[in-house]
Amino acid sequence: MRPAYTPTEIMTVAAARALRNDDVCFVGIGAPSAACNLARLTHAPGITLIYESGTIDTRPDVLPLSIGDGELCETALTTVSVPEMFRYWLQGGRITVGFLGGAQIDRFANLNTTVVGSYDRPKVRLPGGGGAPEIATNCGEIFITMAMSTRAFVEKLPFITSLGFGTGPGSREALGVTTRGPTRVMTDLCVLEPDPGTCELTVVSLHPGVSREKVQAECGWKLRYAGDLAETPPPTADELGVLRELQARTARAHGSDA
Amino acid sequence: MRPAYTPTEIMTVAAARALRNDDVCFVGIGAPSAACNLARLTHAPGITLIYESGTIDTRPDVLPLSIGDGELCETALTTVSVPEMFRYWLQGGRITVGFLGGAQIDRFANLNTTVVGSYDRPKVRLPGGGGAPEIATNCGEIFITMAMSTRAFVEKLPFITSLGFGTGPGSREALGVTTRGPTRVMTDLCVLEPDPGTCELTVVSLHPGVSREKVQAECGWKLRYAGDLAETPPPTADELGVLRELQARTARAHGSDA
Amino acid sequence: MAAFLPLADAIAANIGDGDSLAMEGFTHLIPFAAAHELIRQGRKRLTLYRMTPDLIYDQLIGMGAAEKLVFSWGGNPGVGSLHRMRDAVENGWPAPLALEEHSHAAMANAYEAGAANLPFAIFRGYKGVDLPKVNPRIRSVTCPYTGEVLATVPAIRPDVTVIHALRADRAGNVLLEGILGVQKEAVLAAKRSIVTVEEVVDDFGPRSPNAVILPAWTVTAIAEVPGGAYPSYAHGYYRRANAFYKDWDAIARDRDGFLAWMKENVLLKRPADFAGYRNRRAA
Amino acid sequence: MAAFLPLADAIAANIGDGDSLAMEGFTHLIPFAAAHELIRQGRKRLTLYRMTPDLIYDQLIGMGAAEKLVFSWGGNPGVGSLHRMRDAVENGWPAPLALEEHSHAAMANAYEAGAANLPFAIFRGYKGVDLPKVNPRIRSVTCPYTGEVLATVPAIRPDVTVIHALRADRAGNVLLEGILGVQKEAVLAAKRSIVTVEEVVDDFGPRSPNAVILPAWTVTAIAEVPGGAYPSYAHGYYRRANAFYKDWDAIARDRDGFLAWMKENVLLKRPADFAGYRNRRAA
Repeated sequence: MRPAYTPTEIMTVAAARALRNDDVCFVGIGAPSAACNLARLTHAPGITLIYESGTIDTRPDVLPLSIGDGELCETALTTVSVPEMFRYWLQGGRITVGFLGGAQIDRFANLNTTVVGSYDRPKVRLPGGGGAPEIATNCGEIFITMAMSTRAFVEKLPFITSLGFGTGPGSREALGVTTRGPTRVMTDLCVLEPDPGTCELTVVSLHPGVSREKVQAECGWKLRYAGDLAETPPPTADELGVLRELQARTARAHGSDA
Repeated sequence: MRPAYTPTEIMTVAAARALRNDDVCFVGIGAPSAACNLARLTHAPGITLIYESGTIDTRPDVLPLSIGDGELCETALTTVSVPEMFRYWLQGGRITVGFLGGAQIDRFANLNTTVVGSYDRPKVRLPGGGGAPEIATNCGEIFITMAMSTRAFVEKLPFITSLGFGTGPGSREALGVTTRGPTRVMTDLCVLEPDPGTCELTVVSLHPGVSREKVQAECGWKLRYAGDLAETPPPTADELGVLRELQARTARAHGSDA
Repeated sequence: MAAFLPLADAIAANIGDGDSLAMEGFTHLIPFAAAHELIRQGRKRLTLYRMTPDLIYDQLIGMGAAEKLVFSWGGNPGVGSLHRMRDAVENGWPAPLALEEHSHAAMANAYEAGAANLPFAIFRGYKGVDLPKVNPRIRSVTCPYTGEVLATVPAIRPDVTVIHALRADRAGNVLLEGILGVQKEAVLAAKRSIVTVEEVVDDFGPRSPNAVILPAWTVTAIAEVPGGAYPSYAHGYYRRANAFYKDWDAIARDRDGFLAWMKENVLLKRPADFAGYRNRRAA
Repeated sequence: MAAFLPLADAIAANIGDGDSLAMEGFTHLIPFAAAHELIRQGRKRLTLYRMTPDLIYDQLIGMGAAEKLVFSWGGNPGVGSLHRMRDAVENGWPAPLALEEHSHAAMANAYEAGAANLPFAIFRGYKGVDLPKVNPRIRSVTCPYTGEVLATVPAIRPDVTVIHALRADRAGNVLLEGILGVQKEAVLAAKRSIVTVEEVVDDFGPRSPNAVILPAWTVTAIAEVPGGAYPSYAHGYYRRANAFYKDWDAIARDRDGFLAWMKENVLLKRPADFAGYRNRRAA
């Protein structure tokens, strides 16, 4: 039987649930934006959403395609310049949760969005870091959303664009970084968290109907599982309804604009 | 016979005449403010006046008592924060003329507004530098207005608050300062300019009815005079009329406010 | 998240003896009501930060609340000296006052660095002057690209910043408008912050999309104190009482006259009294 | 003092082959009309600065105008890759493209330092990442107070900055509103600047006292080009053509299709044609 929701939907819902009403969240485009706004429209109406374009406490009715759509500014408490956003707000240490995704991730939640192959002779030139290098170290903690595949979850990154736990315990501290780093990775198949002892990403819950074999087949390193491995609670009808309505509004808006 | 104008009036008029229509002027309070607005209301209607409170291109109807009176903001093109004013506008090198005054000045137009006596055990604690240290080196050139007296025009300053020509030729260059520094000192008795060769303040014009003896009597160092010593043209009826009307408006405004 | 409190409670809960305190407002929006409450509560040994310690700090210093002043220009703008500050510095009355002196550019950059969570700021300043000889906090770094030596100042990170703003909305967001000074930076640089406002409104309503707003979660406490910036002013509410700034010169000139004035106008008053001041004629 | 010129004249007078050029606009107010005119005039060997080289630089790079790109994120926001940029970097078509890569925080600080006439900026960044290993322009300084090592980036000081703004008044003052990006800093950091605007008005009229305005004497040339930011948007004038950004992925995917599109929509067009684009339905 087909599931009542897609893998992307449960990934987004799992990410939304991780957000708290009093979080100040630095939002990236795509799945993070969907998750943050789903949280705002469900259990976390008071959440403060900040986009790197400078919009503070924004409440978009439709999901932005870029991090600077007009909708974000029109519904924001205020909008500051980009230098101020990075200086006073991100570096200022006022962001409790930063959302990141990437082309590739390793077992210590370091991310690559720069190149595949060598930097000087890249096989694939990716967009680059953008805000990620400083988001990864200046936010209180980091949530990551990525769909699993052996091309994305790799044994070794060709390039480290943003820091997770480096080479393991103590790496962040050795660099003078005082923030927590990645505390949760929401994928289309499972949720992973860093092991308290080793910092290695460990599966803490499998989405309904997903087997360990299925998850391992999409991961480039030998996965470890939490002792109390759980099953991710499926999206509720309310969560799915709000998310799909949001996506539908967005599709109508973006589809009708040329 | 009594003069048709006061010494302060000719000092202010002489300062106003030195300003050009295309100047961007960083205005201090008191005589500089009167001079800058007199210039704006007479021969330099296009002059851009900036006060360190952040008001850009302001056109006050009455003279401000402080550098942050509401009048300055209400009549400005826009008002920026004080950090921006000092970073983007003053340090940014966008100011053509900075106006300074002080409690004491030496022959090389260095100024003291910090202490009389020793710094740790001051005989008189003066207000301090405020914007002066950076105004003196970041503006294209500096105009100074001060009434002459042997207490103000001294052989040696107890404290250098802002830089003129230091110890003479080459001092500014040695410090990596590329701006011109003080190019004119307008007093109640005469106008002085730095000698092109020695950088020493030299009397270039005496106000009408003022003798060399009178000027020397109010100056703590042996004054030199320009070869082509001129007489300062007296204020015109128009200049005096505009200045006095401005002062009268200001007195009415400030007198009636408690 | 900003808590709406009576001013006395906001001060008592957030400012203790020995704290470092920035009360900012660049001629506009100077938080006099908060300073008077601080004096009534008898706070002592404060380290006071302010670019322009004018009447507000002359009053705090004269009442013996401060042990150190970090500043860049200490005068009564357009009038003359701060007699209480001078008496403390020159004669140690009512108590000695340690000075840490900078330039405006340095202080503005130091607040900016504090707001940006940096340990210091760089700027092009102090060329050929004596202040670096008497202030060891003024140092330098060398540009790793050009070799130019630039002046540095440590970031200002006060325990508490107190400002006066125009309006807060019911959610606790704070709106600043007009001459902004360094207030936004001072609040963002501080561990705790108290904001007095002219009024609390349901909603800010139509405004510039780039309005200068401090979100509620960046402010510790908000107290509604109409007229709380008098004798300075609040853009769109009341004008600067320039005549009072002139009168202050005589009031503060001698110790007894000052103490008598403070007793009558501060010790025996309450924050609510400021609402009356703003109705006085002002230019 | 800002000169009002036709866009073609403003570009011809201020931008030459080999110049360093910043065309900014953070998703909002991207100066597409100016970029198209630059392409029509056949400028070559440009060093292009931009935090987010999206479609506007994909077009310049694909037409061979650039020899170097200084950037922090090179993609089609929410859509995917910039195929022309990738083709230049991966295959050297139509010409090799040198890259100088930074983070957003670094670029934003570099523009800010340029506007402040500083040679470099300090920030807390690049911890534990590989970019400093491949970009020798990323260096560090040590805090003279705390000993903390902070990252540095050289100030951006382009020969020319080009931006699109909402309005200019007859005096040549320029108003920005909404998402501000780094445009004000980029203009103040540049030797020369060109601003295209939606409209020229007699007077800005009632506005915030803290409106974001570039005074006429900070701008070199102003050209009135309604719709000049299409397919990005202008706050209060027209919305972002998100569908076009999605369409671009197919347009730019292969070289012939790209060249055909550029010929029809850029080489054979004029600045005035942008006035029509903004009337298209847009979200």
